[in-house]
Amino acid sequence: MNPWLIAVLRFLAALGLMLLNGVVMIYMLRKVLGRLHIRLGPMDNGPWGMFQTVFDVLKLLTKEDPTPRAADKLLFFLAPVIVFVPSVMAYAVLPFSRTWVIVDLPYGLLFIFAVMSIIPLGILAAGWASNNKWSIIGAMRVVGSQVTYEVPMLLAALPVVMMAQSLSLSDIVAAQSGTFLWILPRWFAWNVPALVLFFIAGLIEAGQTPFDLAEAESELVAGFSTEYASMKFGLLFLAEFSNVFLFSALMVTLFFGGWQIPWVSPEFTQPIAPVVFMLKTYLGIFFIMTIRGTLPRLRVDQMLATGWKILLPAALAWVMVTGFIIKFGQMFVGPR
Amino acid sequence: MALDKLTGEHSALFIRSEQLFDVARRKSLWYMAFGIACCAIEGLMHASGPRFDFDRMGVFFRASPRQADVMIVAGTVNWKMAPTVRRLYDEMPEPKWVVAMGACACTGGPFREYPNVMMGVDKIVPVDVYIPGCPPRPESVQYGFIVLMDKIKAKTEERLAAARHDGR
Amino acid sequence: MRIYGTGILKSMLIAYRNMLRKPITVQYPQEKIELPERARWAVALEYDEEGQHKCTGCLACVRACPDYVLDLQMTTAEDRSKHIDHYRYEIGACMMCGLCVEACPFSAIKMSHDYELARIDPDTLTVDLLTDVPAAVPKRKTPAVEPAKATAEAPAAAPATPAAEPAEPAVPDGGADV
Amino acid sequence: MTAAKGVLQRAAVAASVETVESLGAVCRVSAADARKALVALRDSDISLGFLVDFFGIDTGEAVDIVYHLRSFARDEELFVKAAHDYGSVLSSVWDIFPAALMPERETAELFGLTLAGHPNPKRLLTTDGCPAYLLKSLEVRGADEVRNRAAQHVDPTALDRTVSSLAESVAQEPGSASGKTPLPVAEPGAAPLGLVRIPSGVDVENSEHLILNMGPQHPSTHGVLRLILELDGEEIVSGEAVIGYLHRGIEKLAESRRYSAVATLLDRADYVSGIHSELAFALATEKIAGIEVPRRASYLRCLLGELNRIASHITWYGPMGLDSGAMGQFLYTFRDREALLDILEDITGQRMMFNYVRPGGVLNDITTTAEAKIRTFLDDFAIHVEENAELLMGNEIFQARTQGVGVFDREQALGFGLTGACLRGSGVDWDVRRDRPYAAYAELEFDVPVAEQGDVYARCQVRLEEMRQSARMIRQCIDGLPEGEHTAKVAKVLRPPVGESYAAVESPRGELGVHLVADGTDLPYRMRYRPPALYALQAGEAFLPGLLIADAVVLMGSMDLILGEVDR
Repeated sequence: MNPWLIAVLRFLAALGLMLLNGVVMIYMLRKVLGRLHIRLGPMDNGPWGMFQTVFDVLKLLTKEDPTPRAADKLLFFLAPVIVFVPSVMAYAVLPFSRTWVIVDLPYGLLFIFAVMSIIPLGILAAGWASNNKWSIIGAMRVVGSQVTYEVPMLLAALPVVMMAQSLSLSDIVAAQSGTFLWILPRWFAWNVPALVLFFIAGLIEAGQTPFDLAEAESELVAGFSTEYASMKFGLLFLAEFSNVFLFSALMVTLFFGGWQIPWVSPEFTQPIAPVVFMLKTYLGIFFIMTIRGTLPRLRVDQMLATGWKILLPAALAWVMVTGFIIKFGQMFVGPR
Repeated sequence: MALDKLTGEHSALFIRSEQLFDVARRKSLWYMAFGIACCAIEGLMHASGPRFDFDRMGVFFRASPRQADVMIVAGTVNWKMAPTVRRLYDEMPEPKWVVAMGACACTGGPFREYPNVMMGVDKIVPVDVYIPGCPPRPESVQYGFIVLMDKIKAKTEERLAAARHDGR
Repeated sequence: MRIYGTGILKSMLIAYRNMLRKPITVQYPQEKIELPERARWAVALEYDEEGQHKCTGCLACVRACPDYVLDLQMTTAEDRSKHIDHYRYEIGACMMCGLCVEACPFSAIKMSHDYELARIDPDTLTVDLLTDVPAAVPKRKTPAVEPAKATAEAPAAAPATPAAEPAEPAVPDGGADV
Repeated sequence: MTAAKGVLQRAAVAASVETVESLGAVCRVSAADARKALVALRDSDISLGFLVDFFGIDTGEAVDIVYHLRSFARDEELFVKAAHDYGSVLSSVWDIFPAALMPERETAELFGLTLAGHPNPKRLLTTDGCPAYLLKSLEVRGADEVRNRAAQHVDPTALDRTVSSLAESVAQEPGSASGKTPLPVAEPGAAPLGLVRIPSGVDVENSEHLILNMGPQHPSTHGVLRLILELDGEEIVSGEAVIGYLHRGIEKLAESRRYSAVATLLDRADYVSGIHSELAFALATEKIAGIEVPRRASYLRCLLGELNRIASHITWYGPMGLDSGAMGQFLYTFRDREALLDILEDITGQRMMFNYVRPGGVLNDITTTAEAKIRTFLDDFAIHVEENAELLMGNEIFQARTQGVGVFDREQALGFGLTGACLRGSGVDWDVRRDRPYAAYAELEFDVPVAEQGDVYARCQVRLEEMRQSARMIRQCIDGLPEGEHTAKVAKVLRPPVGESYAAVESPRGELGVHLVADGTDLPYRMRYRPPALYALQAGEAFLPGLLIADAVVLMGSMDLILGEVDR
């Protein structure tokens, strides 16, 4: 088959997956928040309000799309694209099963980090191009938080890489098969400090409560997306949810054994692997959403302090500790 | 032109898609979180609170006017407020609707004797649905939204009927 | 000494506990909350057993209304019988305070439980409670005359029909000064 | 009273001091001497150092400016009145009593006076070109005008022009052509009460910083408050609160409504705790008219007041969570509020605008269904309030957001005229319910919570504890409800004799006072509504510099502003 055709098909697969995910997740968010807040969430449109987000997207497609007079027209148009595309690209390396990977890069983890670091650029562009004070403040907060979370997040993922001895996400998943201590699944989640650090840094990355400073509704109206209407706003909104999905999927891949079911042989799991992977990811998303519905938000200086004063030193220290543990482990039990 | 026949203003495709979008517009009315006075508590806070839960009907709040479809004018508008209301209305993208909630927004209500108060918000923005009451119950507001949905549907149907007629 | 983060975990636990509770949502168009007896919504006419309105045109409600919401125009014939030309109620400005009902000596009006008042046409913000009907005769003064009177007049006590006629700007009247 | 006379004599101020029935000691000074008299009264041993309220009364010959002073130490009150000619100069006393900052601006514009010596003498409530609304010579719209709605014509294009000039309106001068008067305190260090800056507003034109307009449409301003912030990064250099977007003339309209109908206006002034404003007006009227209220009515007033207090604190507590980002808190508290509103609707007939407390008693007796509902509510609420306390107050993130933010110490709180939970959060033990008992509070048992820190968290603690105490009082009221009438015999059209009175209640936001002047007719001559939230707002405004945007949101949230009450 034509390699170009395959590339296009792969891209479309990633795009379709992301759009579908976004729509499902927004519905899920409204439903989860509804139940969390002792109400029902969408009910009237479709069975249990299932078509609610479909209607929302359709409506956004037909809305007028005004560009503010003072805006930077080109950047204003480009910014949602800059935010949206990296999200699609990152889907390419997620291992849904042993074979269901759009592109199995040997350095997949690095690729995801590299791609995700483009997103704040798009948000900065959105904020600056809008020429709105709320937008620019929100955008600056995102850029500030990027420097805060990126290094700790990478460092928190490093112990996993050290344990798996690979940067490829498929290899990391494979390294988590089987059990240890006879009963526990061999997940890297047992490296609890790394998990916690990764989780906190990931919350900042995905812009979720308590670190949702970029579009802190009660402070900045709608943050960087204040001036965006219609489907441009829809893209920003979808990209945000896609980030949450990516973060949750990454967490599942790195710490919770990816598509594998504990105590079940990978060969046996293979046919339903994507389903398992999605289930695990959505469980993570559910948890993030409940946090979003409950916790207050930190102040911007407190967030920066969390990043620089706690996450970064702790992550550095834990990389060293993990290194020692692995080295000593190899000394006593031999190489795995 | 053949293409025009297929996708133009009077084509079946256009009418069908327009009907679909009309449903979408009706089912997803995002309102702007813009409370002015007492009515804001009933119409915005309680209506989206746990008991009445506006989210059920696909009515959801956005803080930015750019992302809103409906402006609920919930309270007395005076001369100081009027330019802001007008400006927020102008900032909303089409198609947009205005719901005048409560006696104050409808006619000036209990304060209409005071010269600083506007006698109804329809003096500055076109109002689609009036909800009397002081303040109206959250259900009254939800009923108002149902009325608004019917109005949107009727408008679209009228327009499409005209298009069908012209196409023939 | 508290470990940092226990408060956050507790918050989450409370949230999950609430998640398990039954939602208190009332799905409005399908199910409705029953209003208490005293609930005050739009003003409506009270009718007697024969379906006759009880308004005598005493203007007590018009004077009691702090907002000039009620407007009653009537003509008095030579035999001092009153004829109500129109009894207008500007529902769009009413704050449902109930002062008019408190003031009415003949309980001719009541605060109804009708709260579904949304409307599209601004002209319907003023509704006619009564148009062109003879005023009821005060019951407490002349109880004997009342039945004869009721049979004599046409059953014209038309209930409020908002769309019946486009209300013009209300005509000022002198009787409404507070 | 004689002490005040002595003080004024020593200060060489010509003053007459007399006792007015149902009001108290009134001291009359000339407009020129007012400043001197106030300084003397504040600094003397009777230490009338707390400005309760500042307002004007149009007597028909001149504008009486009333300074309502209180001494917490000696538990005394004094009304200082100074007659000002129409259109004359009102010299500011904000450096003596910082609490006068906003009331002075408001009084000056509504009575057509020129403000001198004020750091920010712009119009407060109305736009330029508005007449002096509170003057007796200005008529409100009559029946003909309001019934003919179509006749009021507004040209939307005129509004567009206003929109374009909206940005400049920030820097607009007051009605007087003279513009800003030189500041009495020039250097920033000399601001009273240890403020970072004098609250002179934001200099939009000459600022090199980012000017941010927060509101009137903003999710966290709880209505239509507008904050103009001068930002250095995210830090606030100076801030100004612009109000008046909800100014609808409640004080003016009260002068054209019968005593029984004023409650409908007051409900809408403080729209989340209508019972309290109704009660304050009813108490003031009863004081003048000398009406004795039956005991059952007093208990019902307390009961409804406390139910309403919880409902009001809930509308503060939930949005407080929302301001700090905790969405769930908002909805959990509203579950309780729904139950409360059901009870209130059952008793009074409406969910928010009760029109229930009337001079002489209350409108209706309690219903049996309401009683049952109250008992269920109290059981539920006992669980929910603890959950809420843990969910938000026990949360480390919320603590980090609120502790040490927006600190007022004792002196500052008193100086800005704070009352209620804001004052008690700063360590001043003062509660109108306990110290000036009204209704049946003398017979009820309750604690007044006080916190010392004076920060946002302390105010939250105080309000949370107040909710628990309210629940306690409701139980007492419902268990010990005395038999009897629910209202005294009052004439249908009440005509109180000529007189003046002041009645204060402890509303959820603080001391809510109604200063009523009656002239023997069926309409009040002047009704002054002391808005506790206005005083809280100006304190919040003065403490904005140095905070971050997020802090400003939390600080303003903690003051529990209800803009209907601030703007009236």
